[in-house]
Amino acid sequence: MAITRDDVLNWIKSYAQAIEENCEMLTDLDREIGDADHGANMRRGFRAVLEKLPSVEDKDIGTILKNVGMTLLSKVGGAAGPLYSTMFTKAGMTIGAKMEMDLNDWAQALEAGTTGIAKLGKALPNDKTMLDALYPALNALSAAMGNGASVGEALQKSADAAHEGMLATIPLVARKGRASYLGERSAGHQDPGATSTYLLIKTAAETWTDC
Amino acid sequence: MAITRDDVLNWIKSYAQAIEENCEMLTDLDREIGDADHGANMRRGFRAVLEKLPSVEDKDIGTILKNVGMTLLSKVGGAAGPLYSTMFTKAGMTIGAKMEMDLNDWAQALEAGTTGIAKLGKALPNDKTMLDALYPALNALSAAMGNGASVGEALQKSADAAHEGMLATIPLVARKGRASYLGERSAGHQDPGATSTYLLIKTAAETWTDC
Amino acid sequence: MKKLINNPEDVVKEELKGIELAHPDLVKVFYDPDFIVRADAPVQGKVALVSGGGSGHEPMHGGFVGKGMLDAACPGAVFTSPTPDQMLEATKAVDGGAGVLHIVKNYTGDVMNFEMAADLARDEGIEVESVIVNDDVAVEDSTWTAGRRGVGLTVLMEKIVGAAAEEGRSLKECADLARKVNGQGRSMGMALTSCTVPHVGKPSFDLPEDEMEIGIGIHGEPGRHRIKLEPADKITEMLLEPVVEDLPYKEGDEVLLFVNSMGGTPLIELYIVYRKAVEILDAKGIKVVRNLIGPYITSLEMAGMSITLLKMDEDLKKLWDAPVKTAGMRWGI
Amino acid sequence: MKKLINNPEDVVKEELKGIELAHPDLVKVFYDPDFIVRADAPVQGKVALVSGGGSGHEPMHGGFVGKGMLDAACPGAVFTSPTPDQMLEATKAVDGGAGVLHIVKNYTGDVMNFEMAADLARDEGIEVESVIVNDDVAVEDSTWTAGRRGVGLTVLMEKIVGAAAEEGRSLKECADLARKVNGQGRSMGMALTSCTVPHVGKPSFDLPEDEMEIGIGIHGEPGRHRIKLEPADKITEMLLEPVVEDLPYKEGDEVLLFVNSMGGTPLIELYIVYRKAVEILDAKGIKVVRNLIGPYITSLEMAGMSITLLKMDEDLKKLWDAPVKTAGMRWGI
Ligand SMILES: Nc1ncnc2c1ncn2[C@@H]1O[C@H](COP(=O)(O)OP(=O)(O)O)[C@@H](O)[C@H]1O
Ligand SMILES: Nc1ncnc2c1ncn2[C@@H]1O[C@H](COP(=O)(O)OP(=O)(O)O)[C@@H](O)[C@H]1O
Ligand SMILES: [Mg+2]
Ligand SMILES: [Mg+2]
Ligand SMILES: [Mg+2]
Ligand SMILES: [Mg+2]
Repeated sequence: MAITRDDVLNWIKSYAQAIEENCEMLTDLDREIGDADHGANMRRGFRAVLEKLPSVEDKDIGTILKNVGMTLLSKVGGAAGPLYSTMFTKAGMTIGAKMEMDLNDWAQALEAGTTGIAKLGKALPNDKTMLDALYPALNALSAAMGNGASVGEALQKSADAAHEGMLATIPLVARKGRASYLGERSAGHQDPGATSTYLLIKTAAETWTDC
Repeated sequence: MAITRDDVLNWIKSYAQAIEENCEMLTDLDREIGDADHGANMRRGFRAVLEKLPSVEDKDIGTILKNVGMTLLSKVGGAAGPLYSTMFTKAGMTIGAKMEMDLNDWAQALEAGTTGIAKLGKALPNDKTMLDALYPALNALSAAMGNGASVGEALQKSADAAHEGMLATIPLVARKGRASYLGERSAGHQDPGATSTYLLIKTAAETWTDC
Repeated sequence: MKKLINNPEDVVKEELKGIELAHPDLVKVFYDPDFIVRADAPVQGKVALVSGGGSGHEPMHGGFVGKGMLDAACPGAVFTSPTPDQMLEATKAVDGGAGVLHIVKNYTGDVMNFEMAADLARDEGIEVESVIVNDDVAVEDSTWTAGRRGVGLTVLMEKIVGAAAEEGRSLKECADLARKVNGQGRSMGMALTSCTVPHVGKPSFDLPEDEMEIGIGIHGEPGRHRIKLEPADKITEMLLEPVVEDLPYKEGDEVLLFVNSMGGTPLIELYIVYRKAVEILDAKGIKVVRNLIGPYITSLEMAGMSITLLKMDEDLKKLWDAPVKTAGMRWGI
Repeated sequence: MKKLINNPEDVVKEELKGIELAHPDLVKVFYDPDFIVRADAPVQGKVALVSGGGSGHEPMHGGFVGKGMLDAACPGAVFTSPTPDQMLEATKAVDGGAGVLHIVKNYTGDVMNFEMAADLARDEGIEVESVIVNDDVAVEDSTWTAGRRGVGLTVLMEKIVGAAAEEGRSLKECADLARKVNGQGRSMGMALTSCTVPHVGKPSFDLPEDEMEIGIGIHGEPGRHRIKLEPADKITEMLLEPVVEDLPYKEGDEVLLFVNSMGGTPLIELYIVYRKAVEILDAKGIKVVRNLIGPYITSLEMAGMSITLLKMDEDLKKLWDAPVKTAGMRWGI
């Protein structure tokens, strides 16, 4: 019933791969309402993370996640860099020096990461940002945990909610980030950051389904 | 049997109109092997000539032609400017202060103009220039005159020869003017200057057919 | 994609190498993290100016490093804000003991990354002030949104505050001056064509042959609206009127008029626009006392232009005229 | 056609008006016939430099009028040589009693029109010398043809000879210096895209998305051959090798390396090319001692670039470094 350090490493690697596979799609979304670099930014960041991992994979989960955060900070740039960096750093700080964690740890980590993003980016729900995937994921996760769902089930609910949240960004008029410059023209397009965030929650659910 | 001053004025006006009508075609030819301005250059020049004409139309033929030449010199620019200017100026100087001319005068004027162009441009036959329309026109004209052809007939022969000369520029590799920079790539394209020159000879033949 | 590049991933590194080889008299270039500092940095006792942003806006910012302008520039990936480590190292490399001013264009990424860098630098004992440039009137100004973008005014701010720093003004004076410039400057831009980010390989937006984008930024983002092509005079009016009304600039005002190419628009067209802009301002009694015309803050090869007005006074005129020696802007030395 | 223009027929006049409004401190603009002279012309006792050519190459030549460079420039219609009356009036306006040097790019039209103008000016008692620039190695040099085009080297010649004239050298010395520069300079250019002449309204040539033209001039003419796109490093090699071989430039030579944008190619790409060019020259033992990088002699909005080498010596270096104050090139003042 525990998510081990190796599970966490596998999740990061599988997210890195999801980014490779969806790089063009993410950039295309950013082409529509941004500056056509979100996929490339995330890919640059997670390629660096993959290079970094071997040097920290014998460390605890908190240290690993904080190292991911630091790597993203110095490799990604743009809005996504500090935001994703904060997500991983705060999550790592929350989990701390553990070699394995339970669903509760994960929920707290995710919440800390989400709060970190909200503080740094000063965005509110429905501003058409990655938060619009994160908040639903968090809520669904704690609801499922309250209902006594299994780890796999709870993570799946959380991923489903992130997916819905991501799709729900489509009609929104952006108020934060680069898409906000488009005003009304930003409506009708899916937010790239919400999309990469959905992938993050989804790969966690897939990787940890049997934990 | 005489070409009057009014005939000369009509020829100039009809050439100006031919330039208007063929402006795009001439520019297109120049697009292929030059810098896409021959039609525009000639049009700018002959629009200015049409504005100039009223002030000299009560003068003799030589004066009128020299004025055309001066106007072209200050309005056309490029290679065509000095060359066409020389053509009209030399022709005007040759005809002199006459109020009407015969075919012989015209032949001498055309020869003087052609020689002027050859001297200024230092081009030889088959260099793929306006000379390749002019020399045949001149030769055909004097041949027809030697055979006792009528004014209309002789001018028509001269126009036909200019037409052939113009077409004969197509396979040539340019050695003078801008087309020469293309080297072998200039072959297969009709010379724009030879084309505007053909129109000059042709409008003369058409305008003076009954003189 | 038609570009004079090699591997799209290497564009920024190879550009930096070119700058390093071309201008050893003006700058030093550092790699990993990437940043450019003036050749004589740190200048002891002088406030240092650091700016930066995504690449693709050349000559900004790297071309503005040198005497009388920036002390350091941090280039990000194309159209992507640089990272805090670049900014931190640049800040440390140019600090001459009088403090460092960060000039930050108002983009979420730039602001967050520079904020982090400033925190880290302060943590290392360096006095840092930050100024945000947000001059783009095409974007509504509101506390609920990301706010206005920093565009053309950035160039003018870097020149003017650079001169002030050179003159020996304090960090606070430089920051106040920068805020004053920001308060008195406004811009708006338009695009005739899109641009292509190298690693993307296709245009950032598709624009039909008879349409243009009005109210664009400098990152190949689409603009506020898309309309049919108009003659240059009409376009000039469409950009200049909202700029004038926003501050507003008033009869009797003296201004610097900056007509900027987005990269692909040649000088011949900029002068046509400049001519019309002066005509419009003249009619309003606004006097153009200084100008800048050319590609200074670009979006790769995008065709289009932006117009910036900056209200001038004696101090700003003096600082504008002060000597500057950079690859992208040079006079007086 | 996507351009910031009004009526295509008015492009040059409106551009001139823009230049007149923008740079009253540098130049005076005359109309009908059109020409631009430096604000303090005629400079008594100084040899005057006059150049000119079709418009569409901005900043050349109008942007090079001013102290230390040209005394006058005659702009023709876009890509069309100006006319003798312009050149004559310009020559008269700048003659300061020490004679006038005509700098003429080797195009049939330019040469003929300038020849006529020189004759007319001499007829009015002005001493005139003419120098032909023909540096384009893409064209075979032969007495049977129009010969090589004058391209990038023109900019360098105008700067260097302008400095010599400012220094007080005689007409003969200036003309000899110009011929020396012409003898020591070579160029070659390429295009990624065509350009569109305003009154034509469509591109001068059609170039598929995966092809480029090698050996182009500056008038939107197609080049010597058309080939598939290559990386920047390879293209740089393809232009630089024939340039080096032509003079030839040899080990130990000191050169000025000029990487020029045809208008639509942004600075970021020029630096990538510059970097490779230096690498190639380094490997040959040819030392780059001066450089110029940017859009100085353009073909409207064409994407592409040209590379020019000029063999330098102490005199040329000194003249290159001498102060210049024009809209398009400025340093030292
Ligand atoms: N203030 C913000 N708060 C939260 N997320 C944001 C904010 N601004 C932007 N984002 C997210 O960042 C994404 C864009 O990231 P990216 O394209 O990499 O950076 P940039 O916008 O700097 O080019 C957006 O799609 C959005 O989800
Ligand atoms: N040396 C020359 N002698 C005779 N005719 C020439 C010469 N050079 C060019 N031409 C003619 O000029 C024509 C081009 O004229 P135009 O396009 O108006 O000038 P430019 O070549 O300067 O753009 C060519 O098609 C050719 O017929
Ligand atoms: Mg983006
Ligand atoms: Mg032509
Ligand atoms: Mg970005
Ligand atoms: Mg021409």
